[in-house]
Parts: sequence; structure tokens; C-alpha cells
Amino acid sequence: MTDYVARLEKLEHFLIGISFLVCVLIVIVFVYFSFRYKRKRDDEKLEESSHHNTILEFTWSFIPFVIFMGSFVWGWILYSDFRREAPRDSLEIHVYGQKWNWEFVYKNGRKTSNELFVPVKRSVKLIMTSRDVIHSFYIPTFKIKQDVLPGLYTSLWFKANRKGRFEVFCTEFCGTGHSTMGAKLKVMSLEDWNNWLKTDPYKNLSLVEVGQKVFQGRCTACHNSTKEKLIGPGLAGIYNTQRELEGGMTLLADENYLRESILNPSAKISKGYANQMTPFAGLLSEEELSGLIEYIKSLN
Amino acid sequence: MSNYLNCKKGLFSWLFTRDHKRIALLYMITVFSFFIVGGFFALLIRLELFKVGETIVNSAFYNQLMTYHGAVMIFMVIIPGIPAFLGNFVLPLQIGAKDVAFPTVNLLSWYCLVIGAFVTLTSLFLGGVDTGWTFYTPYSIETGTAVIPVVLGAFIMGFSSILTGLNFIVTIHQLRAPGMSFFKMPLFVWSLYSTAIIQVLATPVLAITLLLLVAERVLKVGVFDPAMGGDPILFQHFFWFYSHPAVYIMILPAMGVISELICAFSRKRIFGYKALVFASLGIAVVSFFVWGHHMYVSGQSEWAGIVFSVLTMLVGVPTAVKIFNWIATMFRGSLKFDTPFLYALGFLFLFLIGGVTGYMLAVLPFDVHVHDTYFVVAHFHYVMVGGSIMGIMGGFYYWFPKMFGRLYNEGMGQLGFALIFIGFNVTFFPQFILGINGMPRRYADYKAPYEALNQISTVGSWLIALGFIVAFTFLLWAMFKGRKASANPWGAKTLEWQSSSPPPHENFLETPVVTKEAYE
Amino acid sequence: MKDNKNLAHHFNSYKDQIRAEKIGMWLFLATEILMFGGLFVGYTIYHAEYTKVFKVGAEFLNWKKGAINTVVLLFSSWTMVMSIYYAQKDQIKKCQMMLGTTLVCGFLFMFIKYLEYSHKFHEGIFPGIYFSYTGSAFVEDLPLYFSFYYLMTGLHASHVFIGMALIFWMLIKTYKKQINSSHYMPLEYVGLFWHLVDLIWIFLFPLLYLVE
Amino acid sequence: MSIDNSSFKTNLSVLIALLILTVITVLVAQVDFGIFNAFFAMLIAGIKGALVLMYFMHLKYDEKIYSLIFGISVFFVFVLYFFSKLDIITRIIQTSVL
Repeated sequence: MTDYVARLEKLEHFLIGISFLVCVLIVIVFVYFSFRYKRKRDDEKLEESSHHNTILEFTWSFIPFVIFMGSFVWGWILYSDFRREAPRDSLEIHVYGQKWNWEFVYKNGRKTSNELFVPVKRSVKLIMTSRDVIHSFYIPTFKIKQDVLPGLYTSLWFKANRKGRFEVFCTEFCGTGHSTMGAKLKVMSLEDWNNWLKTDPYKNLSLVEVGQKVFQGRCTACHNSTKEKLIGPGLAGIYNTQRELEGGMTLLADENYLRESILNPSAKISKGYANQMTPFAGLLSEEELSGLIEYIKSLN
Repeated sequence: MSNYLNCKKGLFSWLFTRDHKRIALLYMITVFSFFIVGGFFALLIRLELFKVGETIVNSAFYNQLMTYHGAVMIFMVIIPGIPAFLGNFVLPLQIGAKDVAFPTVNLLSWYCLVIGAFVTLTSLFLGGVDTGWTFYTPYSIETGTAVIPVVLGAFIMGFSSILTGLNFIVTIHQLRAPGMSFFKMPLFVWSLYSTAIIQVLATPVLAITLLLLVAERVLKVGVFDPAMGGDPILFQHFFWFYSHPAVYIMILPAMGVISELICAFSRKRIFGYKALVFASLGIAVVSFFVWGHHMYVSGQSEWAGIVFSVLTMLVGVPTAVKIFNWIATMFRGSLKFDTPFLYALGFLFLFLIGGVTGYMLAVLPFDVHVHDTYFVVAHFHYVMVGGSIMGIMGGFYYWFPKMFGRLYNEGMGQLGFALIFIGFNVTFFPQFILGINGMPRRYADYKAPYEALNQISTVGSWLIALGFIVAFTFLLWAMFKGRKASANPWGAKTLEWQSSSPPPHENFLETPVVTKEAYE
Repeated sequence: MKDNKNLAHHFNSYKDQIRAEKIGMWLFLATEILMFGGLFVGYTIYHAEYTKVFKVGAEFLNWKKGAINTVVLLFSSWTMVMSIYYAQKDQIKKCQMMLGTTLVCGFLFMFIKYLEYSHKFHEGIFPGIYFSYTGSAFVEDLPLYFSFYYLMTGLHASHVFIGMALIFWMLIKTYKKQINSSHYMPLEYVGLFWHLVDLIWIFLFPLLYLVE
Repeated sequence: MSIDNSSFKTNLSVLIALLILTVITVLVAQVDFGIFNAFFAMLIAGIKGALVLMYFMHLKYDEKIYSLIFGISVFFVFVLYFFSKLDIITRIIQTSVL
């Protein structure tokens, strides 16, 4: 996958190997003792044996100490490699975590959600921050992980050696939709990637189709396109109906209501739902916003 | 004959008792009740994870389940489990004292636990809480769930822990029987002493952290909220400054119990007494310098990670020493495989696995990979259940005749152990593999490739439940109907066995005078 | 001393009991120090990060009131010591007088604290989101300084209050003739607590009022 | 009993010393010593604290165990400070090159 993974796997094999070995040795000893020294008669006499032996005790403190320190140093070397600054020619991509999806912003302004496209054999640096609570960006196949915090940039870099699709998980508990907050990492050839970067995702799409695309990227962690309730309400049949709000007020779900509920959801909370949606103010273009509203209308 | 159980009658003689033995039994009832509650949450969690997709509970409810499972098991079961229940009963007996130093404070500490638990559990009726037991900011500031009662409850239970620790330190300093110097004390007493140091020194920092969190929610003071200039990582520092030593509050007394069990059932003096004493104290002290190993990927600096990693490795040494010394004690002993000793051996095996995986987790890049995955979940349960719960159960079986003057059913005790031990490994060993394969923890749902191992794990949880049902049923039966026990059914050497079973109101009819070394 | 009525049943001698109680009391003080320590650590870290903001914040405070409060608390500590001194000499009247003065000092402290708080509230300086001061001296992150100000002085004031309640209890004890030269230890423990409250204020005062 | 050592006179002189030190703190705060401002403020507070501990709280006369308990608690406050600060300082150094 990456050079780092290959090096880490060596360390992993060592750790698992030595742990397994130590466990087996110790278990053999105490299982052997268990059989060898089982009490046969209730009044049996014990052979005299010492209850203290400085040399022995020093040895079995010192050997683990050496193993521990050796492992630490090995880990340290690899870790500083993992944490060191990304190579200067790295491709930089901004990553935003929010409840509960990932948004990726490329240098040319192209944005994707829940799908990260990178070229193969090129180091990629992710500059990450969160829009709400702490998330954690984890690519299991590459064995790297970094928490994503609000108000602070953290970074992660990798260089994929082969093409493919890999999972990304959020590993810092971030609320109801935590377990659905995944993304796909797509590693493609440089040529494909350059072509992909230039495409306009909304080219030749109707407004409703634009909305559907945005919906699938940003909304599906909490909202269904049917009437079924997930974390938030299902969006089918919402438009132009009376919505009951927390506090007893009811109002008509018109375009303005939908717009406000997307941009500043905490303003009006539907009855029976918690106030936990991250505001989309400033995160969607006017085209995307109109598209979303048209898409919601089309679900009726 | 008059003993502490029958010397006074009526509910109030129990609720207002200041006898450490009766308070211990009050703790026993609370701790095991909450253990059943927490275990029930655990079973629901495993049941939900049996299949991919939403099966019995939705993700919002799942998150509450995992929060309550963690909070109940940690704050209400394992932390008071050994020190406050077994320790309360055994500590004064083992040092030849009539009671702990401050009997009223001891009772107060139990009330703190009960009130704190009550406050925590009121949140269940206020919509529940879903932050996880770690209450990480800013999520715990933002979530609309009932964080405040849980946090206040934990705060009050913290006082329970502080008061118990304080009481034990003073008791050990002031109330030892004539002739019992510090280095003649049984190792269980030493482990309680080390635990008490942590309880007194670490818990206040948790208290202030939780108070800050309450202030954060009520007033939005911004100390841990990046939106107002605060630093969320500082919360993690404060939290783990307590919570890392807290895992040693949970494991150190269990180690003490194991020392007692291995001596008693090997009929030998402990091997390397002083090494074990200093290992306990060493673990207690070093545990304060290693908390950052929970934060390798939190955004903590690289150097902090490295420093914490090397310090964490240092904890491994005294832990390894303990394991070697226990096994050396068995050498040329006369081993009797009664239930308590089986639990001790179970502890050795499970703690060994928990220990080596802990060492693996201390290695920085490996932790970066498996941090917040099921590998950590498995490691934690191997140490906490495989360690602490094995310690509680082993100790409970061991001191059961002393507590109630009756013997438990040996066959059923062993059956219970076998089910728990096998069930435990079936449940948690697959989780190591899940973790290495990258399954994150606290997930209400997971990807299809993880399903098979999750199903094995869930089946294991049923075995554990069955094991505890067997164990508890027959212990409960034995409490009232078991055969009468003699004063010293195991032939153990420590002082508590010199008193009758059950002991009289003030423990010893005549204050014992100690002339021998520990376990001699 | 074997038949001292204050000797609990499980101690061998009154001397043992006093030592146990004193160790217990000091351990309790240690927990208090660690609890306040958390706040001090937080304060110090943010002070280094937001030095300028904290300086602006400190200028809002009235160091004269802080200084008066310091003097009041120091004086009350002394009267507390003297009350024990007189209790040891069985001069209960003087002991009561000293305790009474301590209590009055506690009230005085709280009163000045009240003046300070109400002055702040008047300016719109409330803790956290209720912070509504928009005057000319406002700088970004100023609420953070006042969060610490209110948390630290608030927690301290709650301790002063608890201390006052304990002193009041001791005063009652002296009237019930439960305090005398052979049994004055409760007074001693309350004194330790009161001195700790004083000790914390000794550090709070320069940190909050005089920082640069 | 140990407390008898602390006579009326000692206590009074400690009080006076404390009051004088308070005046000094306030005066020192008016003068600008640059980076030493905080140092002087904490130094004086430290002296005052030591006086209260030694004389009012009798640590000077009592058994060493009480001083030990106090010392340990302060030490662990420093542990909390040290490692948190270690992280924050090195984090700032790192993030500035990000």
C-alpha cells in the first residue's frame, strides 16, 4: 500500500511475535507447575525453597526492560517518520470533518464529499480541521490516523503505491451518526486524476440532479429520501406541509423554511428531533442550495 | 456465638452501621447490583452488533448503551469493587485492627457512591447521555443529552473514592497490630495502600475537570471550547491525568488479591515480597506520568507522545516482575485447585494477554494504527475484566467463608469459573483481530467483512452471562444455606483467618501480636 | 488518657487517634490542593497563551479591593490561630472572641467579594456566554479571562463559605463547653482548613489582580 | 503538645510579616521588571505561603509526615502542569511550520 505500511508491518510482526512467544513460555511454565506441584495429600510436607533471589529477580526485571526500550526506540523511529513533515512536492488537499461526513477541497476549488480522489505514487498531504466536534481520520489499510479538531489544523500524509478503493473511518466518537461517518479513498493514475480534477461535477445536470448529487454526498448520514426517519426527518413529503416545531408552533415548510433549515438548522427545530445538525451556511454554493431545495420538492 | 452479622438486627442497624464489615457487605450489594445493570447493557451492545445493520436498537440508543455500560462499570463497579468492598472487609482484619480509622467517613463514602449513582442514573429519565464515559469536549458541550447529571454523579462518586482512599491510608498508618511493621503487612494491604495514594491524588483533578465541564455546559465558559479560545486537548490531559491512574485503581487491588490467593493455595511464602511491594508502589507513582499514551493521535505534539511512550514502557517492568514472582511462588508449592485459585490462574492468563497487548499499544506507530479500534477495546477488557473482575470474583470466593461463615459449592464455583473464562476469551479475543483489521470502536454499525468475528464475540458474551448467573446463584444460595465454615478453611497464614468465621463485632477477641514475617 | 470520652473505641490511645485524624485532615487538604491545582494549571497555561488578553482582564479588577481582602483573610488566619492558642490555655472567653472575629472577617471578605462581583455584573461582565461587556477596553477572548476569574474566585468563595459554617459550628461547640485544653482538636482541624483557604487566596491575589 | 511552641509573640510577628509582604507585592506590581514581574509576584506569594504553612499550620513543629503529604500534593500539581505544558509548547513549535 505505502512504504510506511511495509515498515510498520515489520514492527507489528516483531511485536506480535515476541508477545506470543513470551505468553506461550509463561503459560507453559505455570501450566507445568500446576501439574507438577498439585497437592496430593492434604498434609504433604513442602521441600524447603527460597523466597527471595536477587540475581534472578534482577534478571527478569532487566530483560523485559531491554525489550521494552528496544521496542520503544523502534517505534520512535517509525513514528517520527510518520509525523515528519510531508515532502515539499506533496499534493495538498483540505479535509473538513463535520457531523457526519467528510468534505475534501482540492487546490483548484473542486470539492467532493465522502470521496477522496488522489493520484498514485504521489505524496498527498491532508490538512484537516473540523467544523464542529472532534473527529478522527483513519485509513485502516494505510494504518494511519489523526484526530481532526475544531479550531486547529492537524495533518496526515501518505503516498499510495497502488491504485484501488480504500475505506476511511471516523474513529473519534462524534455523536449519533459516528458509525456512518466514513469515506472512500480512491487512488487513481495521475492521468485519470488530472482529467477527473478538471471535470465539472454539475455539467449538463438539471437543478434537481445537482440537488440529488449534493444530497447523496452531504445529507444521507442523517436524512432519507423517503419518509423514514433516520437521525433527522425523512425528506419525502416535507415540502408544503405543516411542520410542528419544538415548543408547539407550526409553520408551512416552504422554500424559505427549507433554506433556513439547511443554512441555520438550530433556528427552528422540528418536534421530536435533537438540535445536532451542523449549519451549512457558507458551505454550499447558491446553485447547490437551490438544487437541494428543488430535489427535496421533487421527493413529494 | 455472637458475630458481626447477628449482633444487631433490623434494616437500620445495616443502613447506619459503622462496622467496616457491614459496610463492606453494603458495598457488595451495590457493586454487584450495578455489575448486573452494566452487564445487561453490555449484552444489549453485543446483541446489536450480532449482525450488520440496525437490528434491535438505533444508533442514538446504542451510543447511550455504550456510555452507560462504560460509566456504570467503571465508576460504580470496578473502582469501588475491590478497595471498597473486599478492601473494607479484609484490610482491618489483615492488619489486626478493630475497624478502619474513620468508621463514619467510611459509611459516608458508601452513601456518596449510592447518591452519586442515583444522580447519574436519573439522566436515564432525562433522555440519557451519549458522550461515552470519557466526556470528550467539545462533543460533551454540544450534545443535547443529559450530560450534567452524569457528570455530577461521577463527581459525587469521586468523593466516595477519595474518602475510601483517605481512610485506608490513615488506617494502615495508625491501626496496625502490635509488631506488624510496614514490611510485615500482607501484599493485599500494600496494594490497597498504593491504590489509596492514587485515589487521593488523582480523583480531585477529575473533580475539577468535571466541574469545569458543568460550567462549560451551563455558562459556556470556553475553557475547553475552541470556539471561545479554549483547548479541547487540554481537557483530555486533565481527564487522563485522573483516568489513567484510575485504571491502576482498578487493577492494583486485584493484583493484591492474586498475591493472597497464590500464597494461600500454594501453601508458600510469597516469592520476592519486597519486590512485589515496590512494584505496587512503583506502578502507583509511575501511573501519574504516562497518561498521554491515550492521546497519541489526539493532536498532542510529537514530543509529548514520545515522552509518554518511553514512560509507559517503564510501567511494564514492575508489572512483569509481579507476574514472574507469582509464578515463582507456585514453584515447589503444594497447589490446590479450588475456585479462588482457578480465578487466580485465570487472572494470570488473561492479565498476561492484557499486559503484552498493553505493551504493544505503548509502541507509538502501532498505537496510531489501532487507537480507538477494537484492539483497544479488547486490551482494556482483558485488563479490566480479565484482571479486576477475576480479582473480585477470586477474592470473593476466597473470603466468602470469612464473610458469611459458610462454604460455597465447590463444583458449581468451578463450573461458573469455566464458563466465565471460556466465554471471556471467546468474546474478546476475536476483538483483537477486528481491531488489527481496523474496526473502530463505539460503532453502532460496521462493514460486512467484520461480521463473522462479531458474531463469535456475541456468542461469547452469552457464555459469560451464563457463567455469572451460575456463580451468583450458587453464591447467593451458599450465603444462607451453605455448609458451616471453619475459622481457616484454606490453611492461610494472614491475620484475618485467626479470627472466627464470621468474625465478632470488633474483629478479634484479643488483639493479635505479630512476630512473624508476612505469609510465614 | 485511656478513659478519655473523646477516644473512639478502635484506637489504643488518644494520641494515636489525634495522629490519625491529623493525617486524614492533611490528606484531605492535599485533595483540595490538587483540585485547585487543576484550575491553577489551566490558568497558567492560558495565561501564557493569551498574555495580552489576561493583562487587559486584570486591569478590569480593582486591586485595592483584592489587597483589602488579602489583609482581611490574613488577619482572620491569625485570629484563628489565636483562638486555638486560647483554647489550649482554657481561656474560652478569649477563644470565642477570636473565633467571632474570624467569622466577621469571613463576612467582610464575602461582602467585598459581593461588591466586586456586582460591580462587574453592572458593567456586563458575566461569565461565559452571558458576557455582554462591549466597552472600549474589549479585546477578543476577554471572556476567557473572566471565566477563570469567576471559576477561581467562585470556587474559593464557596470554600470561604464552608469555612465560615465550620467556624460557626466551633463557636457553638465552645458555648456547649465541648472545647477545652484537653480537647481542642476540632478547632485545630477547622483552623487547618481555614488556613488552606487563606493560602489559596495568597496565590490567587497576585495571579488574578496583579498579572502583567 | 507540639502547638505550645507557637507562642503569642511568634504568631503576631508572622502576621505582621505577612501584612508587610502584602504591601510589598502591591508595590512591586507597580514597578515594571519585564519578564521578572511574574517571578517576583510568585516569589513573594511563595514566602507568604511558606509562613502560613510553617507557623499557622504548624508544619515547622509537627511531624514530617504532614509536610510530606503537602509536598506530594504540590508535586503532582506540577506533574499535571509539566506534561500539559510540554505538549502545548512543542505543539506550537510544530504547528507553526505546518
